[in-house]
Amino acid sequence: MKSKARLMQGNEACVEGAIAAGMKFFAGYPITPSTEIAEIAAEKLPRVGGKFIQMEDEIASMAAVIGASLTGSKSMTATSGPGFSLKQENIGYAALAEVPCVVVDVQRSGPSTGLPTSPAQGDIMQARWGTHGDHPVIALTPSSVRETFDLTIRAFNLSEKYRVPVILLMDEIIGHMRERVELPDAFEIEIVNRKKPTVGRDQYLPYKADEDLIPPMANYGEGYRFHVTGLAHDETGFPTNSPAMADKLYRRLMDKIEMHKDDIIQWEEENTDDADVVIVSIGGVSRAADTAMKQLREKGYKVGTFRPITVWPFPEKRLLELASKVKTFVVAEMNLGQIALEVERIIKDKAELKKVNKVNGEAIYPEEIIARIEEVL
Amino acid sequence: MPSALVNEYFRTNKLPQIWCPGCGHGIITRAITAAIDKLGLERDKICIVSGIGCSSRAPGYMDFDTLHTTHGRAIAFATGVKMANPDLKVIVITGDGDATAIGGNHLIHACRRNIDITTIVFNNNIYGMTGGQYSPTTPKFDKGTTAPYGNIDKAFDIPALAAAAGATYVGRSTAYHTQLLISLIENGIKNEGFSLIEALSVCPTYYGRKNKKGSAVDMLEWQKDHAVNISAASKMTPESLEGKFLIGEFKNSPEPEYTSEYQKIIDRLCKE
Amino acid sequence: MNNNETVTDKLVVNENWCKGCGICVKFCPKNVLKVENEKVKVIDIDKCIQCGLCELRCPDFAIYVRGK
Amino acid sequence: MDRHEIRLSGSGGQGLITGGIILAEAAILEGKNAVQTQSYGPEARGGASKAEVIISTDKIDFPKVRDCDIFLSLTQKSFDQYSKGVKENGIMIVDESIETGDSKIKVYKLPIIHTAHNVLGKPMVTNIVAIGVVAAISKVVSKEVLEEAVLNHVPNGTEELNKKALEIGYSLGENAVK
Repeated sequence: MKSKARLMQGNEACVEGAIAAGMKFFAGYPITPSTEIAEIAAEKLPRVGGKFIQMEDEIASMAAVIGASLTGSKSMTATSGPGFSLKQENIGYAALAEVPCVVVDVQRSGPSTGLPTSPAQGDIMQARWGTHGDHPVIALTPSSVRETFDLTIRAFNLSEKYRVPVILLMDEIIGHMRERVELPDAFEIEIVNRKKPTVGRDQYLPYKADEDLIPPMANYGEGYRFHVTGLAHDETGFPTNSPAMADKLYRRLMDKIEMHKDDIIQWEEENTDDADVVIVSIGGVSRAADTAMKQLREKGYKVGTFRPITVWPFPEKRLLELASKVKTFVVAEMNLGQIALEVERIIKDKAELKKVNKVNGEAIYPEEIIARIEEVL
Repeated sequence: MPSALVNEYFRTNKLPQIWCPGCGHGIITRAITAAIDKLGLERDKICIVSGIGCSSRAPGYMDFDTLHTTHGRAIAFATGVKMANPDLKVIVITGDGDATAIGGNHLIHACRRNIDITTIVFNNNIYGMTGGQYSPTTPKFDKGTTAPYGNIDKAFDIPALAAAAGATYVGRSTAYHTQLLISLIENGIKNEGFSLIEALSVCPTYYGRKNKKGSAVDMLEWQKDHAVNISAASKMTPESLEGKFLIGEFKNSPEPEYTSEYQKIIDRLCKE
Repeated sequence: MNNNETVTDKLVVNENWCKGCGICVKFCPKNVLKVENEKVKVIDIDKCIQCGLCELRCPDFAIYVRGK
Repeated sequence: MDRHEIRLSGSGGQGLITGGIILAEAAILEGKNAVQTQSYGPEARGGASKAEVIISTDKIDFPKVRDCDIFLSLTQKSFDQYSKGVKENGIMIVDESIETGDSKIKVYKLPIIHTAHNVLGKPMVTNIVAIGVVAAISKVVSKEVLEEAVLNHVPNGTEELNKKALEIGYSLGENAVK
């Protein structure tokens, strides 16, 4: 049998994953370094009966994705820093109206136009708090081409399951890198679809949640004739000014993610059992962290790595466990300390925190992490 | 017991509506349902989408699949709905500010694509929901709360804008000329492509009061007295058209529709 | 709602929904209606020809012609 | 562990990014791991551009070249910008037009551009000639799999031209190491 191994770019793996997950609609607007996602989606989607549209701007792309999802189509958009900023209002809409969708952000340097083609990880906090108000969100960060494929599928599955926008937070390194991958066959892939109503139109309350805090979702065009709004609404889906109803809604939206944290949160760690120092990183930086850890281990230093795969919600519980035995966490990231802020909040004074930050448009090299750790040890 | 039409197409438990006394939006909303009724469209295959503003509250009262979105973005949301499920008849209800200020870009591009969406612009010449600021259709030198010394912006001619951008069906009527409005909406929905109908509304509360236009009744009378149907206008002298505005069907020139064209690509590729 | 409804052979008025704008009164060709205490009232139903202009222009869906 | 870090540099439009992709793909066809990265944006369309390839029998963590084993340069500008970081026991393969100055590193100076432009008469195959040279000198991938990878990436109707370009490039490299 011929090997299934292929050379594939991260951005391409994202589209392959999306199609494997059942994506049937993509709306986007060109922006480096995410553009290949739109290009490849444009080529592949009509071949599987799906739809691609290049909208007039980023805002429209996000809006179209929500509209399409309401008809039952699994929908995605992809962008980068400035475009991610523009999408934020409608990401908030998707969070409030509980419309499943996947938003890919291939991070680049910023703020503003910044260094358009250079890697960065400056959107960690934007992914969490980019839109106004309290809202639920899930963000996943791949660190290889194969993981980009897997996490794109997972992004769709989580968004369908929890009726929440899921952000696939890539970075330029992973998006543009090509490497060897072997993709699984379709039968090996788990696909999750949104929960449908089991009652007819007369009984259907579009925002009445089940015990899992997730309401079943009808599609437009099926005869449910329901209303969707970005205003605070009650279980019927219609606007309400009732403080009690608004409070109930906002708390449920946050709680539905909190309640299912264990299902949502994933991380990877290596050599943490005996580690004095643990490098915390995500995405492209984790590749440098792995190299640094291996080289330091060769020198006899007890160094491990901790990589949040789900960055929002953050793998808080596990990090806290590690904090009880690790002396120092070294947070390496291509920004001036966004993950570090979260790590600091979690570990408090249980362990020491050191940072490796880079914002000059270049990748963090293993040597820079090694140098920082050698200062500590 | 409401009328048969209202009973059939409205969520009567949500009525009375929130609009001010004499607001023209109710007349236009009813006209849309009258057009849908005349066409005998399949009820569950209609999706009504709106943005933000007074007019955008209309879908909440209408018993279809309804989508009340973000300010200016109704047409962009509607584009996703229509692309993903072309079996749906998609109708956008929007206001002058929603459609031509914050949503202007989406409007012109939907016109350009000729996607099968019927957009009805409830034009009341003002931002009503936020309390009377001047909009892109506030007549020059008229006042708004943000134009206390008179508006120096030139107003958009929305149908001309839509026609130039590529909409294949374009018309204008008023809250007063309700029968014409109903027939324009009917024809707009029938047009397989992007249709825009400007429905001149009246806002007695903000625009009217600020500009001394009198009551809702006075404002409707003004519409009656100043509107000239385009079919009659060609026979009139420029002098007699002075100070008047045109209503009627301005453009009806079908062209290939966007989602059908995309379907052709899918069909071609799936045959390969 | 029913207790605030005026039902005649020709017209129905729902006072609950009426906001008293007077549009129907003004454009009724036969002067069948008037506004009283911010609500529309039928004052001369005999003159009503059921033309439906009141229903067509009522922004509040508060008046309509029966049997049409 | 067998590991090679390769940097291909030149000016935008010379096709070196495709060249890097072909090299990486050839390595995968041989059952090895490979990672390819590149410079993006305006510099990829003019100025100095680079593509990097790491080929290893092991897992590749950090994807960028740190200790360059094989450096290719087709323009003076790209040589000046990207030749730093080549290992002392590494090799540099440069177009004959390039002034390399004094270097402890082994340099192969070859008529790559001339061969594509004048011998083959097609500037568009410069990259294929170049990777033929790189493969012949470095032996990072075999000629056979490289040809397979080339054919996977060239436009229909240009297969023979590209095979010939690869053949000539490979001979150029083989003769240089003799």
